[in-house]
Amino acid sequence: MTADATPYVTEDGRQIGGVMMDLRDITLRFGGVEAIKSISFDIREGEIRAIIGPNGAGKSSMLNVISGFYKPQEGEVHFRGKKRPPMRPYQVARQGVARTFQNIALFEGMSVLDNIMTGRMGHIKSNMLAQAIWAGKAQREENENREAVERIIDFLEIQAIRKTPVGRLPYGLKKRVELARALAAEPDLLLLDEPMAGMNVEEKEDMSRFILDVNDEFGTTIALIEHDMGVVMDLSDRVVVMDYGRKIGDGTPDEVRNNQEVIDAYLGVAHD
Amino acid sequence: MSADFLYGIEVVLNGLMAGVLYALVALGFVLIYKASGIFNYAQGVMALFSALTLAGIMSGQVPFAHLINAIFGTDIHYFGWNVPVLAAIILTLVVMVIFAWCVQRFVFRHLVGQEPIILFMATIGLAYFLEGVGDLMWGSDIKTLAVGLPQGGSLWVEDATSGLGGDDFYGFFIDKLDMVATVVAIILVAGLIAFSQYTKQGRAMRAVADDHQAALSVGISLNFIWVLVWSLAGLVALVAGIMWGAKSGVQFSLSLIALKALPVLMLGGFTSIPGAIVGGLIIGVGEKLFEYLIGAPFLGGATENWFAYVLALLFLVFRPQGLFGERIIERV
Amino acid sequence: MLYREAGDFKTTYVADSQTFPLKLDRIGFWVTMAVAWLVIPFVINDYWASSLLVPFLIYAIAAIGLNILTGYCGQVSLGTGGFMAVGAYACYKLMTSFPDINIMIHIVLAGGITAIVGAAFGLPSLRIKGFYLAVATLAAQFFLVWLFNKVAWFYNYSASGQINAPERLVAGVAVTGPSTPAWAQYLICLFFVTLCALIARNLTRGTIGRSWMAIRDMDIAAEIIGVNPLKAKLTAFAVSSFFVGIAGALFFSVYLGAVEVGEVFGIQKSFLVLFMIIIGGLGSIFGSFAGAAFLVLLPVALKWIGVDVMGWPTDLVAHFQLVIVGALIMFFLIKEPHGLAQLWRLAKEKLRLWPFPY
Amino acid sequence: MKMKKLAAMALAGTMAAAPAMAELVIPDLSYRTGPYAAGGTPFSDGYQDYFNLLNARDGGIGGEAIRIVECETGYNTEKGVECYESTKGEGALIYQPLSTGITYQLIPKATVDEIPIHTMGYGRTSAANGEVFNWVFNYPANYWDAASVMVNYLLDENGGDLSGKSIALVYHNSAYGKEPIRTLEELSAMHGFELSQLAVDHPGQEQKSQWLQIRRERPDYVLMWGWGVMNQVAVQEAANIGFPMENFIGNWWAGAEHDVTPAGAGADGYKSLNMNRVDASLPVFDEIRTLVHEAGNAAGDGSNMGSVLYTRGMYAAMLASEAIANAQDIHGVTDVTAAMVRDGMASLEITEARMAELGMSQIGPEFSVSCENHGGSGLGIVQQWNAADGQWVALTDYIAPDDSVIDPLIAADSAAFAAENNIEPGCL
Repeated sequence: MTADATPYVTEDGRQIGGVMMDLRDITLRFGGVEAIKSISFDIREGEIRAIIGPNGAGKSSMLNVISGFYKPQEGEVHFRGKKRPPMRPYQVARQGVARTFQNIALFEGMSVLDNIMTGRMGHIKSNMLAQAIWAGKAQREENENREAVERIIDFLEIQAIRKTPVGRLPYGLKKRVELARALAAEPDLLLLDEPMAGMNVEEKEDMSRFILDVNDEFGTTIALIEHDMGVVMDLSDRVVVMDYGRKIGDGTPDEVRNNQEVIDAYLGVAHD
Repeated sequence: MSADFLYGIEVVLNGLMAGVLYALVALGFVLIYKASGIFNYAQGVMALFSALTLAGIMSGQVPFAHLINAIFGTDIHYFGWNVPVLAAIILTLVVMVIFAWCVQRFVFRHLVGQEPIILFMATIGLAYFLEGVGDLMWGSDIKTLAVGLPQGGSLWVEDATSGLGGDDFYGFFIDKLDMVATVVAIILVAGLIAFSQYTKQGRAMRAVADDHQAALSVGISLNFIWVLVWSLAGLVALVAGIMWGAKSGVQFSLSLIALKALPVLMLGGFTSIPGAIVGGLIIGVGEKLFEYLIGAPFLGGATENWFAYVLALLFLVFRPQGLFGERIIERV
Repeated sequence: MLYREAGDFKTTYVADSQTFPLKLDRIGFWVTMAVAWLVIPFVINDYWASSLLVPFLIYAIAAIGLNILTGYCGQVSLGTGGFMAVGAYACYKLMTSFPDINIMIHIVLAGGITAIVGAAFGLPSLRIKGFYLAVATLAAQFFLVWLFNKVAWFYNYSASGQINAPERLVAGVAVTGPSTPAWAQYLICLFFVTLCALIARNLTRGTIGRSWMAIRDMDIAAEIIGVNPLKAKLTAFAVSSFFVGIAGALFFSVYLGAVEVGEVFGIQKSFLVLFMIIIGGLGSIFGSFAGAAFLVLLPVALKWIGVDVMGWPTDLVAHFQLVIVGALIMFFLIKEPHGLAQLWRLAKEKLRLWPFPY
Repeated sequence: MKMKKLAAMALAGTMAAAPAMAELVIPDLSYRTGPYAAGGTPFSDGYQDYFNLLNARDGGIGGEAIRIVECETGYNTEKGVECYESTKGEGALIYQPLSTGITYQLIPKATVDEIPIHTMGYGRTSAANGEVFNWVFNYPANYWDAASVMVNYLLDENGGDLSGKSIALVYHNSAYGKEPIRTLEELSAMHGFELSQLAVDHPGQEQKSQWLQIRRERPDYVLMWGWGVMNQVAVQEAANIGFPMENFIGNWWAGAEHDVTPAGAGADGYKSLNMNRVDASLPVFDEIRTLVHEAGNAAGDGSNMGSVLYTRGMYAAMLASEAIANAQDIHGVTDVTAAMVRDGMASLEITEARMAELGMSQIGPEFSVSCENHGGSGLGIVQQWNAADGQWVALTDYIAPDDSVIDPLIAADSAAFAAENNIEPGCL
């Protein structure tokens, strides 16, 4: 099914392009434990791709492979048609891959504004000397970045907490700030690791709206892990299902919903 | 066998003995760090303070004599009695337990749940405080510790081994004090292990080290455990203070032995008792052997202080989890 | 309501990211600068210069340097003494090798040399973290001191092994050597403090500062969102060592004039500067000043009270000094664990509300 | 009530601190705390007690009362500078900095401020050249003298011939410890003994490597330039390896009671240099006991009277007071200034007759100071520790150093200093 990668337009008018990221036969081991067993799937430009599966299925590990934090023992990652050489995570990030984390990984000692500004690390050109003097180019650049960040702050409706230290924020807002930080990078591919975990229904609705808006307005490709099936089915264009490190399903929400293996995994049929 | 080779072995043997002494100091750090996550900068000063107290009690010194004399114009210095060694050691331990209780009651009880760096800083304050109190209580002159430890090279070992080499070889030199220190260290470690395995308090201590919350939830009093570990650290400090003080007399510089323990901790890890022992031995042998083979002949000597750290550093660069640490898997 | 922020609006991002967003703070800052630059030089005497202000200013530079590394980038270092020694010996070699070049340039170059050495010793930080790194930096401390003591080239083969700062002039006035007037000593240190604080402030509020703080708060996440940890850590080591090196150069050339490495730049110095930033406040430029003031001025003040006012024996006062400093450290921590800078912030917050607490 | 008492104390304190007219101000930069307190306390006690004795017995010097200003340095250079700056304004007449680090600080400062410094057997050796160091005096002897005196003593022990002998130098790895190396190298070439050097890093608690090396190489003699805890550990380790203690000689900062007592009986026979004789029966001690201690004016607790460093401190005070008296004679005024005291020091003459008159016969060598020579005669005695009696026993009379070796070294080093600092050598 990955072979067919012709661009098309969805019902709601979004543009889905060709394959942006292609993961081929990824295998990841920790010591003797195989966390991911020879998994292949692709992510297409402009789509919302969901990865689902029970706890311990290897979903977060998969995101970590995509963002370059884990190095798979086998398999290849192709990004924009080219095989990705071994890279440090920050280099991956600078190629236009941004993400959020399952257990919020904000910089607790910094203000909301500074956290989001950190997301723009890849957009800074001025060198250290210029920054030390704080005039001319460095300051201009700082202001441009600040304007970009302010747009995101407006977009996510967190103007009031700009200067607040992140440590003092409630959980839901932290999740939103983390999204803002990822967006600040203006990524092509946005990875969201359980963006709605621990949220109430209203917060989930807000977050879903933000995700759709991001995809819609900026044309950002999104890959997300989520447990709430309703959300996943509503949001995503295609879904990958993982269980015990294997891929057990891949397709549109409807296809996945009717996949027997997926049903077994979720109903807890015993493994042999 | 050539004399040079035999002397090399002698250096290794003495390095091992020195390593035991380093490990003794490191042990105190490990005990506290394991149970409470506090990097206790004051451990060296505790060794000094406990040894000062022991020497002071033994010679019947009046505590705070100088202060009392300055305020009241009196001229008192000694009670005029000598306390036997064993009684003095027990009294010193009582003082160290009181000290542990005070530390817990007045300082760390108010700092529960703070970041490690803040706890570390509190121990800096504690070190200043204790150093000042030690000086005020017992004065700053050098005290001789006559606890009856043997000194000097073991003639028996020397005679028994002098035939191994040629005329240039005089037999192995092993300091009797070092031998005693080794035995004491073994007893101490065995005792600590037995204590933590077979007593209720010891098991509670280990539970706390594993998980504060879980320990609390099964009804272990953290306060009690922390007083206990600080007391044990006081005991270890006293032993280290006696062993080092036997060599140099009890004096201010005793607090600097903490510096000898730091590379050991790096190597062995802050949370592992076997790590402290093995780390101590590796550092002891490593620095002595380097001085013997390279430092003294080629670099002008006095290389031990920095080489201990460089050795630990090199080790960590290749094995960041330390000697007995488990492989670190990073997660986000 | 003397101290307030209501009505103090910002209309540009430049104004919003300035050092002192509040008007009253700005006024306070400029008054302090005016006093420091325009009043003190005219009233300073030898005692105030050599016993209090010059050491305070130099320690403040070192503390700013270490605070960048430890407070902003989260890399605990105990090599400060060794790096100060690099600055001092670099300055000495430059002073004696190129006597015609202005000492100010030598001091900056000494900082640059220290930055290179510091970055080299920062390499293990890529593998080693936390307290383990702190102990690893001790390797730098002990090795550097041993090196400067051992290799005679560093002290120009002098019989004593000490290095002595020859007299050097800036604008016709001696700033090193024995005949330096107190005000010149003070002003050159003040110049470098101002410069360093400014640079530190600019770096920490900009991109590079954010990358340091990101590494400090969560290094793995920082790398995943695009912070290059190698660059962030090494620049932190380099910038930190640059300041520490300047502090060492000033410590030797302007303040003491003669230095023996083991005694002046020993491990005690590393600990002292670390204590300063912890007590002052990690991650705060103001805290670096507060911590330096606390540990330089408090002992002198206590001594003055004990010996000159109360007339107690000097040794008792010295012992009490330790007890009081130690007790104060613990007391402050229990009251406010984040250092004097945080205490100051809280005091200001109280002031904002004063006299109506609700 | 409490407040009142404190205020009264504070008031009394300020009044006492206010400078009274016409008194001789002598700062005492003591170190009664820190790692070297055991050495600093007795020295300071002796230094102060002697001035207190002069106040009590003679009403000061030449009728002017002496005021001692004690300042605690903890042997720390920065605190020493603070002490200097805080005391010099009170009209300080002479400084005894007592630490190598502080000495190097004060040499340029005091030269500019025109206050004489007396560094008795420590500090900068080439300060013996008075033409370069006008304000610095290091009589009666310096480190290079000490090295030479040791070798001369050994020569004497060996019938004037040291060729083929091996001598090891165990030294504190610092500027202080490295002082004798150049002199010993010269002497080794001259007398044909083999010199090996063993550095001990600060603080010196762990010396196993060095003493195992000594045990392997079995040098005939071990000389030591030690300080602080290094001394106690070295004596202990030497005893441990069974090195013959009578062949182990420390310099004069490694030869006090507290350096040997921790090693107990093992230290018996250990030798050290001294620049002053230790003799508890000197009449001056009786006077101090009755006029100072019993009057309640003792600087310390009185327990260390007559000890090596107490005696040395008292000796230093005697040299200072003699210089002040000399200055009063020269200038014909009793209320002398620091510059006048310098003149008094530059023409000081210490004779046996004068020492006997002061109740401290033979305490130091006879010597005279001149404008050119600030170093005195450089004589030293060798003393030996008797552990059973707990006493240092003088073994020799004052031994002279080999000036033909030392003088050129001093000339070279002081010339280098003069060149570096643009000093035109000459008398004031």
